[in-house]
Amino acid sequence: MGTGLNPSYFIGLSAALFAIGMYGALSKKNIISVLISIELMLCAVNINLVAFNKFLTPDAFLGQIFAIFIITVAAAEVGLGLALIIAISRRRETNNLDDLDWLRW
Amino acid sequence: MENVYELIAFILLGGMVLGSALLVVTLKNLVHSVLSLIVTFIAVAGIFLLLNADFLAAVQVLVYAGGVCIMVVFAVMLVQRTDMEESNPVNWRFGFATLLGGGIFILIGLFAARSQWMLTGTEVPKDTVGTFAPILLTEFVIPFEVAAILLTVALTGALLLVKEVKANGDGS
Amino acid sequence: MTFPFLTTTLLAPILAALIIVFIPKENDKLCKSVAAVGTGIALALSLFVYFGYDQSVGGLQWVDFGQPVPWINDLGVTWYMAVDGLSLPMLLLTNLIGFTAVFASWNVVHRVKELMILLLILIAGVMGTFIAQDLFIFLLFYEIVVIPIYIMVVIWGSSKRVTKEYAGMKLTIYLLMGSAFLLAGVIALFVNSVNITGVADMSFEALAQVAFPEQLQIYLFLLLLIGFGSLLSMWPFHSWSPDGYAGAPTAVSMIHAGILKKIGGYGLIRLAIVVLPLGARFWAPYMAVLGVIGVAYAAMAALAQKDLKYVVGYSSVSHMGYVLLGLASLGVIGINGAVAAMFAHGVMAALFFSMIGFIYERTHTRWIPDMGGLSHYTPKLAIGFMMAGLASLGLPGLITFVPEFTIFVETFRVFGWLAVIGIAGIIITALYVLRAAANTLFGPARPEFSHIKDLKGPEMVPLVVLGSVLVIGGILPSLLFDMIDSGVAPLLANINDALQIGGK
Amino acid sequence: MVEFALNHAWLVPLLPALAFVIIVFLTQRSAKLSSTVSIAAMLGSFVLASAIAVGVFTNHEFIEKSLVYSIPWFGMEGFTINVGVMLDPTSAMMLFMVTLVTSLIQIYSTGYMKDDPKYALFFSYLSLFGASMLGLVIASNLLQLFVMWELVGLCSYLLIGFYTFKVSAREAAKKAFMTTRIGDFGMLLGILFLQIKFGTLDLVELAAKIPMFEQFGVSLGLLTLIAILLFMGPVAKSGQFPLHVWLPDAMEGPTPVSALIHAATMVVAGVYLIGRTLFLYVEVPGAMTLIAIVGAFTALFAAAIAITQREIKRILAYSTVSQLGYMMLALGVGSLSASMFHLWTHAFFKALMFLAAGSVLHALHNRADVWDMGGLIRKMPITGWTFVVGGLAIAGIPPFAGFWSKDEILVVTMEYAKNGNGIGYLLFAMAAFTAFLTAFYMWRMIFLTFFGKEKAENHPHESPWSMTMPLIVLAIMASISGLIGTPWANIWGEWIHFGTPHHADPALGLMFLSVLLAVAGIGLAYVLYYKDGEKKTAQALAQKYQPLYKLSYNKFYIDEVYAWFTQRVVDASARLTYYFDIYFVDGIVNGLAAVTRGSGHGLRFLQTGRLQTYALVFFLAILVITIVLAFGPSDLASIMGGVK
Repeated sequence: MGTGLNPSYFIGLSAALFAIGMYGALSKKNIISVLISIELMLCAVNINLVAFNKFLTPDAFLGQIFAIFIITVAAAEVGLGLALIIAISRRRETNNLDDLDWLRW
Repeated sequence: MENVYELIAFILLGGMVLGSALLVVTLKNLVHSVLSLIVTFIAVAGIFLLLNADFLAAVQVLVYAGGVCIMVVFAVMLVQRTDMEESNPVNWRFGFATLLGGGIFILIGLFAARSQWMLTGTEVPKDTVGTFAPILLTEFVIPFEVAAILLTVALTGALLLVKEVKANGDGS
Repeated sequence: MTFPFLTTTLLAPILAALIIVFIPKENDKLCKSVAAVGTGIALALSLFVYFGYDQSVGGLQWVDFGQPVPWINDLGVTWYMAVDGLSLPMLLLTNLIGFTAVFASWNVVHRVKELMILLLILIAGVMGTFIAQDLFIFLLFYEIVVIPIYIMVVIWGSSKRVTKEYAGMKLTIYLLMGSAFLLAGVIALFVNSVNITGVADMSFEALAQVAFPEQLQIYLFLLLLIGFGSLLSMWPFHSWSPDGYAGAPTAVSMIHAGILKKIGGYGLIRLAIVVLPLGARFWAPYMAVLGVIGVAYAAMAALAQKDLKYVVGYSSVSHMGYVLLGLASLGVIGINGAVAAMFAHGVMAALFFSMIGFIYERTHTRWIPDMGGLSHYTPKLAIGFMMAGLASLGLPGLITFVPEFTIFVETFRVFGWLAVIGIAGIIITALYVLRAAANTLFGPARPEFSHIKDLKGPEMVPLVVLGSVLVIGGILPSLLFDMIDSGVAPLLANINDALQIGGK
Repeated sequence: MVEFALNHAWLVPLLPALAFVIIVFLTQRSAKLSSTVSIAAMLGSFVLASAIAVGVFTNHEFIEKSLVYSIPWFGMEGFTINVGVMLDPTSAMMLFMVTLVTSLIQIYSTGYMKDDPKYALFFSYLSLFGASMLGLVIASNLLQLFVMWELVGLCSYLLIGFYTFKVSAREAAKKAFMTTRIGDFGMLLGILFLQIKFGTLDLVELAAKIPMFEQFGVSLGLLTLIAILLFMGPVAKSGQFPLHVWLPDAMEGPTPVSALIHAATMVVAGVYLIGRTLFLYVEVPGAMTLIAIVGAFTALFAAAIAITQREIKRILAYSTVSQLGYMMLALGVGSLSASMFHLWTHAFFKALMFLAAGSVLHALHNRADVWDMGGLIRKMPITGWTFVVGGLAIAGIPPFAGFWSKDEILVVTMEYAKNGNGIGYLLFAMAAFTAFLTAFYMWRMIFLTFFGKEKAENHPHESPWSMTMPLIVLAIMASISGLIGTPWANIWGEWIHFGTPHHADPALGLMFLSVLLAVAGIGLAYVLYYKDGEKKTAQALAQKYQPLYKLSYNKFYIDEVYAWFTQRVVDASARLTYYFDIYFVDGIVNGLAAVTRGSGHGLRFLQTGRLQTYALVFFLAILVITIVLAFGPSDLASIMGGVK
């Protein structure tokens, strides 16, 4: 293993970013914050995909295309998610995710 | 020696990504979190550049750093009615979450470190947009169009959701 | 034969259901008429297919599109619609009952549109199980059947001993439980067939060629027996049947007792016995015992009933005992008899339930002691009821006798005195049927029923169609038997080979 | 014509069947048209049957070899059933008798049922019955015979319960069907045995195969069992003890039905069946003896009941049971000839008596108790005198028909005894005593009904010609139909027999005994019920032997025993089964459901609704699974499709 960058670096980076995002998604009270953390996790996935694209399938561009789609979906998700959050917080007067537990038994 | 520069760039950018991401999840003020999120996204765009994905880097900056973060800030402004200083607290799970996050990081890192890579050695074409635009519009045209429809529907739906609440007024 | 007649037959009710979706809710009459036309087309097509089948050639005919159309290649699933002498009577039965069930629901006023849509889906689902020659599609259609039934029982059903919700739930859960066993068996069957042959092929024909090891066959057969058996209301998995029928609306009772149960018997032959002959040989004596217990036990229980639908519910359990007995004989004669008995019982039970439905609509009771002397006001209804009753007790000249006799011939030879208990069931059957008929139809006319009207118009359709099938089938049993024999005999010939080779 | 009839004998049952269809689907609304169609069809059958009779009885070949032709009905490998026609002297005789009696009774019914609202329906039933009965007679296959057997049972059921508004009629119909069903169960088993062991149900083939039964792996014991099982059908259908109970109750039906079905035709189907399968019974002496004993006992038993009954039709019904016992006895001692002869004569005189009784009831508006009648012969001469003819015939006064046939039975029984069957003497004594009782109870009824003082409350009148004409025809037949079987010129025995023809010399001693018994019976009845105007002696006798009288009057409590059995045993075990079902079997089911529901209740607390908790568990699971797959045993990974 030379000094050149190999996928392990990027996987390590994306794993760290993913872990941070996951920590945020699990431990934050604020819904918006949770959404942001999810964005971080998606970003981590994107890094992974692009890295694999570079090192494994540079011709086919599969990784980048997937990343594009993920960004698209993420954008849609954020838009819709924020709309939902706004709607919910208007009705429920809260933005604490743990208060939104009316789907329990 | 190009490798060394790349490595240095990687360490700098990676440090930026992780540092700002940590700030995102630790800062008490939600607005500050969002601001450091922008830094994260830009740093990730830098990583993309490092990976010869210039188009993607541009998209990342445009969509995430530009669009998404602005939307989030607006949402924070619309939603947050109490003190902004304590707007980003953690709940009782943060201990578990830390352990779990650490576990996953260690696990994946272990895998990554132990992996033997068989690299193809070929390079990513220089003209990325020119290469993958045709792929996107031929082989992946159906997912592409579906994504377009999804976006349209999602944004229309978002509008509808927000609007309906207004129409119903605050009587609920 | 490349025109997909069978798929067309299948699509006719579905198309009708689609049309009904676009009919305004208030237009009951049109909904019913469209449903009647849809099922009528299916009936006409199935009659055409039935009489166009070449019995001298035998085997699978009327293959849609000329050959199986690949669908899911990895699982070897194909759209393989074809019929043989085993499927055809069941297909015809389905459409006979489907057609008449629409007319039996003619007087429903509550949510007619939804009822008709569900009914048509139900009919299409049942039909699909009988014409699919692919295991996967068979299961697919079988699952399609379950859901409409639950909704129909809960919305249009009636409560007596148990609530309709309980009845619907019981019915559904039993069906699903059966299908869970079935699914486990089928998956194991498929996986093992792939391991043995290396080729994924879900068609019944291909599966029948696979030589499964004997021990595996024994396990798998048990799974399939429980799965299909609970559908066939095999004792002791029968208790959904009386409650379910009592709770269900007329059309569902007709379809359920008439054809849905037959999927169990059909599956036992098509899948369990033909594919797993060694397992069948191992379990056959137990099947026979369960069949005999079912016959005698359900007949006795029917004798104690005071609710008409319960009488017929238990009686259908009892009759299915005969079917099981015939299947357990594993001989061509016995299985021929069992298939014919399924057809016969289907027609009979459908007629019975439709008549009970009409009685209930008129008198608002099914409680036998509350009735009496109905034949004075409703002679035609009484004729239908009596025909169904007499067919139930196996009167010669009606369709049920010859099948039963055929079953007896084979099972008496194979099982000896065990079969005698089953045959003794005909005495008890006669007793409960005649009691029910006597206390409902005959005796002094009751003034409280003087306002009720006899069958007329569309209500006559079940009586005319099913009644004439009862009589024609009774006088000319060869119409049915030649067809069944052309389907069963080749299947059984294969089994016998397998039993010879494996039967050391 | 004769040739045509012989080759198209299937038309005989088909014509009434067509009439049934026509009436049901077309002419139902018109009463007149319906009865016309029905009668025309039956007369057509009668003509055909006569032609067949001519054809058969002019060709001696038929004695040894019957004319059989058949077509396949249904079949499969190893199991084929043909339906067809089997003509021999016995069936030709039956065809003639059934069509004649049915035609007459249908004509009679146009008068008797005149004002009934279900007139057309009645005639459709009669047509269906005629079709089934004739189908039974010509059947060439046991299964075909069984089918028709059940169909006549159905018609009997429908016709007994014809007055659906009467609870008693409804119950009687049910009872008839159920009782015969029990017999049919045995018969079905017998048929199944024959099919399984001999591989055919064709009467001709069976007749060829059964004498060699040992070659088919059938032991004598099994064959006896088969014979007895098969005999259960006739026991029920022909009202033999202990399954005779339905026949007297069957009198709830309209009187023409009683005459047709429950006297002349259907009830003799059992006798006919045994006659048809006699080739089986001669192989098994044990079963034959049983038949003879059952027959003789039934004859005596029913006669003992008949002497105390009060309702006119019930007396006749028990008399029918008794006479059927005679026929069974004759079969049991091995004489097809005597049995069929009695069947033939009995059909005429019993139909005659029932129709005459119907005429009486018609006139008296259904007052059925013979003690309420008296002196009717003055107002109803035709009915009365034809009834007297019937009475003479059944009592056995020469030269009326009953004498010859009954005498024949006594002769063959005596011969049976002389051939070394000790029990034969007992049978003979029973038969002889029954003859005496028969004469007594029949003339008791005649004296009470037609002679003696007229009752003021009765306003009898003679019935219309449509009812009296059949009476006259039947009276003529009852008088002369026995003359073809006299011991001096036994044409009957020559044509209808089994094995070697019976060539007994005229047994004058027996004849004398028979006449003596008949005269004694009539004389006793005359003394008790005619001369003694107040019937004091009869009442005194009844008082003196109160227990015996009660036993006889209550039909030896057989019905009560059956009722007890049905209610206490059958119904109770039915209820037991049902409770077992809803509490035990269903209990298990509901119990399982309760367990499921309970565990659901317990598990629902895991459902907190907190999204992040779910996510936590989700990621934890991923972590654990990954660790297990990565560091666990390698086959674990391969199960889930992975490669390490």
